Amino acid sequence: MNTASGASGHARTYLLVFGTLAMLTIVTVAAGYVSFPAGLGIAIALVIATVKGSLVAAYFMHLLHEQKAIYWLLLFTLLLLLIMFGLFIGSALDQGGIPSVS
Amino acid sequence: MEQLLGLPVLASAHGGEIDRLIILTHWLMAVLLVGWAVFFIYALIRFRAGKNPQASYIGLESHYNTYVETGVAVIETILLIGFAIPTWGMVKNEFPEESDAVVVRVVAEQFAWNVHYAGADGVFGRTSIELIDTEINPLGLDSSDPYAADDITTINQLHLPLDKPALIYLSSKDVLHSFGLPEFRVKQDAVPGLIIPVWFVPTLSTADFRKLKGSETINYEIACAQLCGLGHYRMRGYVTIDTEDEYNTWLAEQEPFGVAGEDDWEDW
Amino acid sequence: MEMIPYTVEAREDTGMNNAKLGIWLFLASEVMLFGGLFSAYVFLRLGAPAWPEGGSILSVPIATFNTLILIGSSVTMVFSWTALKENDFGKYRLYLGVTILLALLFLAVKSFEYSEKFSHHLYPSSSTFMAIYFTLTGLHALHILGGIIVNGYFWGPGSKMWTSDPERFTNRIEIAGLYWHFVDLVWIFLFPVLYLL
Amino acid sequence: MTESNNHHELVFWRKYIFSQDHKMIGLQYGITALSFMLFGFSLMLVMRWQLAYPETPVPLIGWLLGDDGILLPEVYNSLGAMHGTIMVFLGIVPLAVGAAGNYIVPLQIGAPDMAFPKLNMASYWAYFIGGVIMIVSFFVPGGAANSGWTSYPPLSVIATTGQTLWLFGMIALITSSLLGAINFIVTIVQLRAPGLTWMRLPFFVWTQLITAFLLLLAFPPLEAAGVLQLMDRLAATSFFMPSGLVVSGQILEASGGGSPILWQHLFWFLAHPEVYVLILPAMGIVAEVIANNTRKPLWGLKPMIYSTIFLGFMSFTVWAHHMYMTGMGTTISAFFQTTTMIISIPSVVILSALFISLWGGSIRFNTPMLFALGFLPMFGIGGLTGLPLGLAAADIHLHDTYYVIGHFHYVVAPGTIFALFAGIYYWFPKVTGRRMNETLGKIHFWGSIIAINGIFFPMFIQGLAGVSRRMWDGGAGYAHAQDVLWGNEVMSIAAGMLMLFQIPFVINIIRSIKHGEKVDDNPWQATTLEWTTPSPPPHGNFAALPTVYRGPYEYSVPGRDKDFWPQSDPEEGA
Ligand code: HEA
Ligand code: HEA
Ligand code: CUA
Ligand SMILES: [Cu+2]
Repeated sequence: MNTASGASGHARTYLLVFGTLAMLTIVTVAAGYVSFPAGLGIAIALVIATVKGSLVAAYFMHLLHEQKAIYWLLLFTLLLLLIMFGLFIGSALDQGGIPSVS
Repeated sequence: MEQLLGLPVLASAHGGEIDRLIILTHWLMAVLLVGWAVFFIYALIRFRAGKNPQASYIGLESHYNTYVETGVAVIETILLIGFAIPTWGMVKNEFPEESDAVVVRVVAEQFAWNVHYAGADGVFGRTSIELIDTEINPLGLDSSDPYAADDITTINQLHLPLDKPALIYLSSKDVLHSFGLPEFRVKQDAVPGLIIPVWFVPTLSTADFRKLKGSETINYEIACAQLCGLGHYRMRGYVTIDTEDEYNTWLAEQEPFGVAGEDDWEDW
Repeated sequence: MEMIPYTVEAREDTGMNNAKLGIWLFLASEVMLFGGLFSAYVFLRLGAPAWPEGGSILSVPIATFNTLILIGSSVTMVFSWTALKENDFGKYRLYLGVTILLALLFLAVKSFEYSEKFSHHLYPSSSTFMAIYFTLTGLHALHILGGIIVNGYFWGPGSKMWTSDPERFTNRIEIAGLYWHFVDLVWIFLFPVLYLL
Repeated sequence: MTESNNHHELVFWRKYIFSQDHKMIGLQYGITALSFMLFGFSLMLVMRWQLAYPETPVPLIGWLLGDDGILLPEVYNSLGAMHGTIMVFLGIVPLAVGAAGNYIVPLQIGAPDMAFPKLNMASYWAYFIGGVIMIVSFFVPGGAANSGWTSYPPLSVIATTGQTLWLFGMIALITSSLLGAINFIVTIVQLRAPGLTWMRLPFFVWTQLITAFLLLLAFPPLEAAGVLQLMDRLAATSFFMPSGLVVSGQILEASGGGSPILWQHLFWFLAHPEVYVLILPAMGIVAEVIANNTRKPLWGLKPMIYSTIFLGFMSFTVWAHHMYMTGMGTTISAFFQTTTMIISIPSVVILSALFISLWGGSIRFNTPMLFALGFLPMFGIGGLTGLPLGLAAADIHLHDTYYVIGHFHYVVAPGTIFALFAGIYYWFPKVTGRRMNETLGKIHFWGSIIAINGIFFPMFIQGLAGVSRRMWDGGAGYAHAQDVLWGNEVMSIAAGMLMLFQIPFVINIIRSIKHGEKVDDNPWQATTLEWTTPSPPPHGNFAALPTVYRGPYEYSVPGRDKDFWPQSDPEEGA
């Protein structure tokens, strides 16, 4: 998919992605200084991180042009991650008993 | 089936439901096991190479197995929704009111069960880990707290009245233990850092239990069910179920805090 | 000796060569490793009576700087790979060299940050937050170190393969790149989680 | 591909020690794992002596235990923890995956080797190092890890040095498994011979594939947990340590704020999938042997494959059924009970298919087949006793009693171990060109199956009576255990007998390597690809890459004169 001629054409894309990532980093930090309500602040930070992560994966790791098998693998892994995450949180919330030491 | 399984004597109100679930599940298991075993042995004999030199490419042509598999799924669903989940909900959610119950704290440690009664005022005295002394104050009761003065503590001796809900606040000083009462069908891990409530209603007094077992000395026991170190095997407590009067008499006989309670440390 | 098929060329029905699938499998397991740690973090935080805001203990500017460094190293890493695609070995070496230097810079900044914390008597044992901070960033730093070793090998002795089997060598750099970007990606999540929330 | 065997002789250490040939690595795994199993079993015999005859000096090796040859409680705990760890991580998994998988999978899919031979070697050596660390840990002050194979904190965090080595050992073993898992998946996905479509893969290969996924994705969280516990032990963090602990009257110096439950989540997130790692390859072996010795196709191969995939996925969602007693609420427990019941269904499907496969067969009762048949009811008993454990309310009575010990030993010992024995007898001719002795094999089988039931059946009786596990005196101190205490001696004698009945096996293996009956390349008249190459297969496995034309178990196809039709036979159907 990436022929020698196509590669140099991609250089601009890569730089553009770099620019976006840098900018988003600044935005997250800046947002950190604004005092949003607690939940919103977390949400903003995580959404931006997800966007940045997706950019890295899509362009630097060429996920945009990857095989189906890799997509399935990653989707499956993310699903497991979600299961783990969700059930950990669920268990933490549904844990009987109260902390003994405050 | 009940005889066959050899469960311990049943001595609590909710235990019947647990036993029923165990018995039903074992019926399911027995039926499956016997069914498959008959099929298995029959197939092995009938289709041995000596008797059946030419195998069939197709094999079995019927869908009995689908019915069996569906049947297993259905029965499991019934066990789950009809029995297991409701029983769990009752044991874990429907706690008795503190006013209707005997409230006791049980604090596990390597390798003993500390039992703490609130005494006449019905309020537990304050405790602090700084005050803990294994010899004289294993719970770290604070003598400056007025509520603490009438508190009663014992080691490895849990007394409860008959037919009255017992509400136990379970915790641990050091590592994980598990508060297992086989005859009462109670088990709950004692998790350090958490206080976990446990409840049950004793329905068979120690006296009747002894009669049933034909022994003058036998006792209900607290069996630690979670590996907690080298003394795990001997981390044993005793439960005595008395009538309400006997129980109150016993309580009254106990020395309140400041004087060590009944002491049953295992010999070291 | 080389008789295992699909080391370089892609298998028709799967569309991949062996190493490509291998590295993605490895990255999937890494997702579960860091995912497990993230889950642990959330679990502990939910159970904690109070939790400090990262920025009040850690230095956000330093970490922002480090983030930019790491993102930059990702770009130079892709460029080193495209250079090989364009048959420009000199440019490849330059870009990979820069990648390695940036990674070293990242570690230098990190160790400065650590010694800062130590000098203020903040150790992993100080609090659950510090414990998580040191463990997560420490594990991440180990991954950076691993990347430096791999990239260093391909920059130096490993680059001999360019003359004998250029196609396979280019593949190797792509694989090394995938790993490197992943390390970058993990940091992208670590940064807000530890420093900003 | 025609000149695949380049015949320059490899020097000894390249050929036998640091080999990159999957067959040699498979054998290395096999020998190491069998030795560890023997070792793990020996630890258990020492423990069983103490359980049957509490506080009497242990015969033969008593002098090792110091003092008067009595097994002390702390040593008992060490041996128990190490028995579990060694059997699971150093015995069964390396034997089922590292040995059987490594040797057979490339052959069954018509590949010249594993996809990454160097990685394969690295995986073996990581395993070896892990094993060495575990053995060394017996000799540090305080002895080996003694907090159970589950290593629950806080106990494990305040435990002696052995626990630190246990953690390092585990990290080496996890690394080994991850490298192996990647290798297996890539090999199976990429190196299948032309024509070997997914539905033509032998069931054994399928089970190895799913197993590899379980290892790949479930192990990392345990690795994370291991790192956290190491931090707790070495850097005094408190990931698993809550505030305010008092150990032996002393306040524990720690920042606190951690949770012991967290470890259990991370541990069981691995350890439940791990138990399917223990059983899936075993099912694969049993399926191969049954198809071959009934001389007919497996009944319901497709449902079996789908069940295996489903089982693999579901195994990630049931882990907390090991944690019902930690104070779990109704909602989460209902979730885990439901998934636990769901996961039993695919097992029932696979088992049913194997049973029904017998119907209409022409059954040959040779040693591999006997072990494979033995597996079926034994796994049945083990699996069925998982059901009451999976229902939280019933588990209240059964949790952490010998019932649990009985449950999982039925699945792993007369289950997995028997399947592995079947595999060894079945593939021995492939590895050596010679067959193992049938008479010794039959003595081995009948002796083992009787003895092993003598060990594990009484455990259910003890468990139902409420006897706790991991007790040094086997419950002798408890009133409620008195009625079932007779079981301890019975089980121990049976365990000793089981050991005796392994002697014919060891003799058989050693003798057959040199003196076994010579056989041709396909002694069992089997259909799968591994039997189309010489025994033992040369470097590179196949003279020419095979092409596959049909499914894996085409036995007794109507209208053909031979009752087996190899997968790579190009002849058109009748
Ligand atoms: C290979 C290993 C293996 C396997 C396959 C299983 C399979 C299952 N396990 Fe088991 N389990 C362990 C290994 C295994 N387990 C271990 C090691 C532990 C203890 C760990 C520790 O605490 O140290 C444990 C503990 C354990 C617990 C925790 C108990 C406790 O601590 O209180 C639970 C609870 O749900 C459970 C449930 C199940 C279930 C529902 C299955 C199901 O998947 C079973 C499904 C199978 C069937 C339903 C059988 C179907 C067969 C037939 C129908 C045919 C019958 C035919 C004849 C008999 C002829 N297991
Ligand atoms: C795969 C796992 C596995 C296997 C196979 C076994 C096999 C056996 N186990 Fe084990 N066991 C565990 C995993 C396993 N165990 C675990 C996880 C625990 C819990 C630990 C804990 O509490 O933390 C446990 C605990 C445990 C206990 C409970 C201890 C206690 O709670 O105090 C007992 C008690 O009897 C026991 C007995 C046995 C016996 C008699 C065997 C026998 O079946 C052994 C049979 C072995 C063989 C038949 C070996 C044959 C091999 C050879 C002879 C090799 C030949 C060599 C060459 C050719 C070189 N085990
Ligand atoms: Cu306390 Cu076991
Ligand atoms: Cu499980």
